[in-house]
Amino acid sequence: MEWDWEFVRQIMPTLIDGLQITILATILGAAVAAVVGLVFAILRMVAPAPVARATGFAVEFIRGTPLLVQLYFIFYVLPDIGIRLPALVAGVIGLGIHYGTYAAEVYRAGIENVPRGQWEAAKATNLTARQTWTHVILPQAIPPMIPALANYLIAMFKETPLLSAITVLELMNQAKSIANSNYRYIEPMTLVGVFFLIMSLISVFFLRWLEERYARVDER
Amino acid sequence: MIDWSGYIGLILQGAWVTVELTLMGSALALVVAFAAGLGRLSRFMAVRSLATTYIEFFRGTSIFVQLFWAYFVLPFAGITLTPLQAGVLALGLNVGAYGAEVVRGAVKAIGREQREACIALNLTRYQAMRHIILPQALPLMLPTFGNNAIELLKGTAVVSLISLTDMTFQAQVVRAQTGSTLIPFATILVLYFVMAWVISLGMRWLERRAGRGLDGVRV
Amino acid sequence: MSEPIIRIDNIVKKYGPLTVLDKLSMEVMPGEKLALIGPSGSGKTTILRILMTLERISDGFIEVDGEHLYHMKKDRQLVPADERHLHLMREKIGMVFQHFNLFPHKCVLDNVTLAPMLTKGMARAAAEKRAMELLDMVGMADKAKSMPAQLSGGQKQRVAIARALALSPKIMLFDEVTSALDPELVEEVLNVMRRLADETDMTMLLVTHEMGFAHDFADRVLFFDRGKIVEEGKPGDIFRHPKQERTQAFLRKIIAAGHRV
Amino acid sequence: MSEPIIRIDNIVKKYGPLTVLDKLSMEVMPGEKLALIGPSGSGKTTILRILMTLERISDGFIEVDGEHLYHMKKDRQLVPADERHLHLMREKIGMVFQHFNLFPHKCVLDNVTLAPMLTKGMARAAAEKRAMELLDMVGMADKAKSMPAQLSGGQKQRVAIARALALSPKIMLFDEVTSALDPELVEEVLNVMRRLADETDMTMLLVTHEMGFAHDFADRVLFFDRGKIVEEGKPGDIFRHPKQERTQAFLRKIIAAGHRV
Amino acid sequence: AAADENKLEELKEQGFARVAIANEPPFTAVGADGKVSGAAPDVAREIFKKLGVPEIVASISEYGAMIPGLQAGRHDAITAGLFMKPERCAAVAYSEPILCDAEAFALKKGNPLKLKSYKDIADNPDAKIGAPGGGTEEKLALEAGVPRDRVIVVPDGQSGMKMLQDGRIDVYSLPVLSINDLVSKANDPNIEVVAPVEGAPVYCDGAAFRKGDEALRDAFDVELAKMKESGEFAKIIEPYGFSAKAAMSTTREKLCAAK
Ligand SMILES: Nc1ncnc2c1ncn2[C@@H]1O[C@H](COP(=O)(O)OP(=O)(O)OP(=O)(O)O)[C@@H](O)[C@H]1O
Ligand SMILES: Nc1ncnc2c1ncn2[C@@H]1O[C@H](COP(=O)(O)OP(=O)(O)OP(=O)(O)O)[C@@H](O)[C@H]1O
Ligand SMILES: [Mg+2]
Ligand SMILES: [Mg+2]
Repeated sequence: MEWDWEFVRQIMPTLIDGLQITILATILGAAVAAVVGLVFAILRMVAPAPVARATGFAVEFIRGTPLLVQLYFIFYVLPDIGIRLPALVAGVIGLGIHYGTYAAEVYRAGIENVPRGQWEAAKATNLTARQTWTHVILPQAIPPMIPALANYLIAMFKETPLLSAITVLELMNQAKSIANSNYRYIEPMTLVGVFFLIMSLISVFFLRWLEERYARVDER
Repeated sequence: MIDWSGYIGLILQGAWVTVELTLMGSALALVVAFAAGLGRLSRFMAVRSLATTYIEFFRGTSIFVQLFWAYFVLPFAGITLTPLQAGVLALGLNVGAYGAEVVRGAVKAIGREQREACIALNLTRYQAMRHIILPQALPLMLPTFGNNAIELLKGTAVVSLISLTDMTFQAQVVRAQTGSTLIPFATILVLYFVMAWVISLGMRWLERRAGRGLDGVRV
Repeated sequence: MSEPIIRIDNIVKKYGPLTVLDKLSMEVMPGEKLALIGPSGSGKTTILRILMTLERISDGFIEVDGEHLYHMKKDRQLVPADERHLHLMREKIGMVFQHFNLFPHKCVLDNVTLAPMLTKGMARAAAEKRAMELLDMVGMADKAKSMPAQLSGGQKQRVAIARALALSPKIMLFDEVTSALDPELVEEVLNVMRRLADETDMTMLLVTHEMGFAHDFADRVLFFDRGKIVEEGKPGDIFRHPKQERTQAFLRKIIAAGHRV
Repeated sequence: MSEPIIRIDNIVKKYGPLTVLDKLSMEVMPGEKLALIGPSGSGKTTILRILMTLERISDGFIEVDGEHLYHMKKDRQLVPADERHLHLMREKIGMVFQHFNLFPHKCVLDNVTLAPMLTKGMARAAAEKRAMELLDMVGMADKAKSMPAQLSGGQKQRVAIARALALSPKIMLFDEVTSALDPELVEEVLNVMRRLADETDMTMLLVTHEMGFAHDFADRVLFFDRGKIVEEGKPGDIFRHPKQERTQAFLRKIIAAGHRV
Repeated sequence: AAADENKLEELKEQGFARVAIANEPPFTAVGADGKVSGAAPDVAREIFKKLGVPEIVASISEYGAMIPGLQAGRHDAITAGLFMKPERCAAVAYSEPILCDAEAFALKKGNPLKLKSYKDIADNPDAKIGAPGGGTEEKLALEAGVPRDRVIVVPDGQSGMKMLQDGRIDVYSLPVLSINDLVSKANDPNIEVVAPVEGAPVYCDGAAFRKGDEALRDAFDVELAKMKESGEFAKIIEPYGFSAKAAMSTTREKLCAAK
């Protein structure tokens, strides 16, 4: 089986349609994950013990089970209890909740990495709890989180092909559908790989930049 | 009415495939993680670039693409793998690329000071790596390796897309035969979670063993 | 001077099974300059941290400026202090740390103005004016716009002192403020502290291993060992004629290690 | 003693645009005890690190024990040394670090026996016998089975000294070996070093801020400033009657900071 | 492709043939014990037995992945109800026809959108059709002019029924017998079947072999013809609801030539 450039030219527009859906799902999923992660992190750090423990268990459960199965669950089981989500929405929610558990860890680590001396200095200068958070802790905790969060964004991007299992016509699904109707896997699959590789190489540079930009302020 | 015991049997068969994939994939991942992670720290430019290319390529493309490649495209290059081999290969190389960065990070984290002490004691690079750096780096790697193994376990669900009869796939089969969606999926969710939980228990046990005597103190 | 500004009454501090301070009592008069010395682990830092309310005590009472620190009156009873009470009490006390603990994301000036603006509601202009005076006093006015990362250890510590002074506390606590510094940078910080001791009537508590400085600086020296005050007195007496065996042993070691007394 | 054991000839060391050592030359005779003093950043550590081959030089030559350190002969020409040559040269030199750099995953005894067994192929029994003698000398024989994390700083440093001695180097380098220690622990390390200086004829180079100790220990003192040797001489001369302005200023600062000379 | 005359010998030696199936009763099915059945594999199993290959090993695959899998050497044959069509005939070597069926719709009781043909779906901008990816129905819908975004690729029959019940799609299209099987399993009074779909041809499948394995295909055909003759063929497929007569009244040649 030979590589066929003519075929490549022919399928490109369809693949680009798929890429757009992929990117849309990634962005929406990231937004959901950022919020869900914050909720998880806050519940785990400050909620009363039973709630915190339940949240901890939920987070562990979600992190310990495959996103694919979770997507099936959201898409095919939830309608039984009256929740019928459009495929893309179900996908975005699935991605968001799954990656929200990762974001929660990043938030927590970022906050815990602010040295104890900073909390103590805030106390010694008599700042209130709120002032300590807003003026001392968060401004130091957030910048180092950004590269880690961006890392998960990229990971999520690479997991969007899972949405094809719940009928979202993203890049992978378009490629499969092309492959299916033309009986050729080489070109569409390779192109999908190339798309992913290009996007990740771009994001590697973007990440490096982020890491430099938000490098830890190395003074205590 | 529905032969549930038979279907549970089917899911358990799938669970075994999932376990096999996870174990073999992890073994492969471990080997390539060390090879590529240390390769990236090599003195030789060629080795470094090779390792870097491998890592960036496998981290950059999606596991799905890698699976489909291993399954549908490699045969045209004359390499025909069974679905299980293709699954192990793709999962192992994919997770191995992430593991390589863990190895590299841990080795580098055993700071300059330890490496300088090795030079001052006239150890060769190999001796320093073998006796000083790796024994200290290993405990640092373990927690992330544990996470990677769980990621790999979750990744096995994807092989159902290349019709490997893993747990997720068998759940689909059961669903098609019985018309019930909730029961097979709820069952495998619990099974996956139990497997992930076993992995983290095992890793914690290893960490305790490896960390013995170190007490988390860097000198 | 009549009433002590700090009265520590039989306090106990435990970490789990470890008793760090054991029924300790002491008093400090307003304006007094006190040096706390003693071997490592004897509880010197712990006392300062308790006064700064960074740690709670396990038992006993502390009064600062006539008010209970860890207790407050409610319905004529003494109950454990709540966060509001602690907040009020902290106004009276400032602390300088061994590792500076400057806010790394704020420039020198902002480090000094932050707390007055937030806790006292000072206007920015007023806060900055006062901050510049303080920075001038510690010799750091020209670095007002620098970030902490750009400063040497001695410079950082002088900024930290200015930051603590900006809240005009009645009591200042200094915990080994020079021991994280390169030897040549020590002097610039000590000079600032000497001026402070001479020119203000703030009450000061100082933990240090610099015996020479403790000697010049303090009105009174307390020698700690294992959570107790073993000996106290005028610097001249303690350093030249220590009475207790443990004090003598400690000073001998320190002198042998090359520190001047 | 006729030939110098170390001959440093016009070496230059740069980090990017920064010239840290600027055409520096010096010689050390076998058995000599040398103290390197000078302000922070003057290049003292850099010299030791270059001798230990932890850093390469940018220009110049170094001979150790009659052989080039960073060059080797090949086809009658001097070419840059390869890893094998450096390996051979390192046998002559040992180093003790400011932060001990013990191997935290090995017990005290294994820290000391590791290198002799690996680099000299010593049998375990012989290596352990010698290690116990050395540990005994530094007063750490009873802790042979302890892990480094269980030791105090002073104890760690004494183990580090034993570890370096186990390879029987001709030259020992000490970089501020007491400055990471609590003041009371300094003396136990200095005592070990005094014995070492008295009892062996090893060549020793010592970087220190402990002027008192440098005075007692050294046959010769070199005063560094900005990558150059500004003044050198007998300890008594340098410390009592420094000739150079910069040396005087430095000593004045150090003394003011409470260090004994 | 270089002809591989020895393919059959190879299979005999290895003792089994690897076939791709779809898990779409009654064409193909997997029992609770994991045993493969359904009309297509049952026929293939018999024929391979007669050819001296005692077993078939089935792997379940998406329709679209079957031909690439065959080309990549992952399967020795496809026995899945993959209907013969000219493009497919160009890609693989089909046997003579085995299972024939017309197309059907499953839709909500009373057919609220009045859909009787793929054209009707194309004309109604609200109608969404579900079909297996890479299957005949997807193609028919696209060819009738249904825009891509109204043709939902459904991974399997059960998902299709579920999506229909949940109102995510308005029509689910499969061959008549498959739809009947699904609907009877779902046992849902709110679902009805339209069969056959107006204007859609009757299709027949055959066992599909790799181009180059024509020798194997021909041997297969010989045994198939014998079975058709003896009535054994009808005995296997008719219990599943297929008509042996339909398969015997047409030929590969006709089906591959049909527009
Ligand atoms: N958070 C803590 N948890 C447990 N033990 C603690 C804690 N903080 C201090 N300690 C213990 O309390 C004792 C007193 O400590 P402290 O820091 O007050 O001593 P110090 O006199 O300041 O010593 P140094 O001169 O070394 O600073 C020590 O034994 C120390 O190990
Ligand atoms: N790896 C490096 N990269 C860049 N500059 C360096 C590096 N190591 C040392 N320097 C610079 O070289 C100069 C000399 O450093 P060196 O450590 O030799 O000084 P030192 O005399 O030992 O000072 P100290 O008393 O503080 O230990 C300093 O200006 C230092 O900043
Ligand atoms: Mg202390
Ligand atoms: Mg130095």
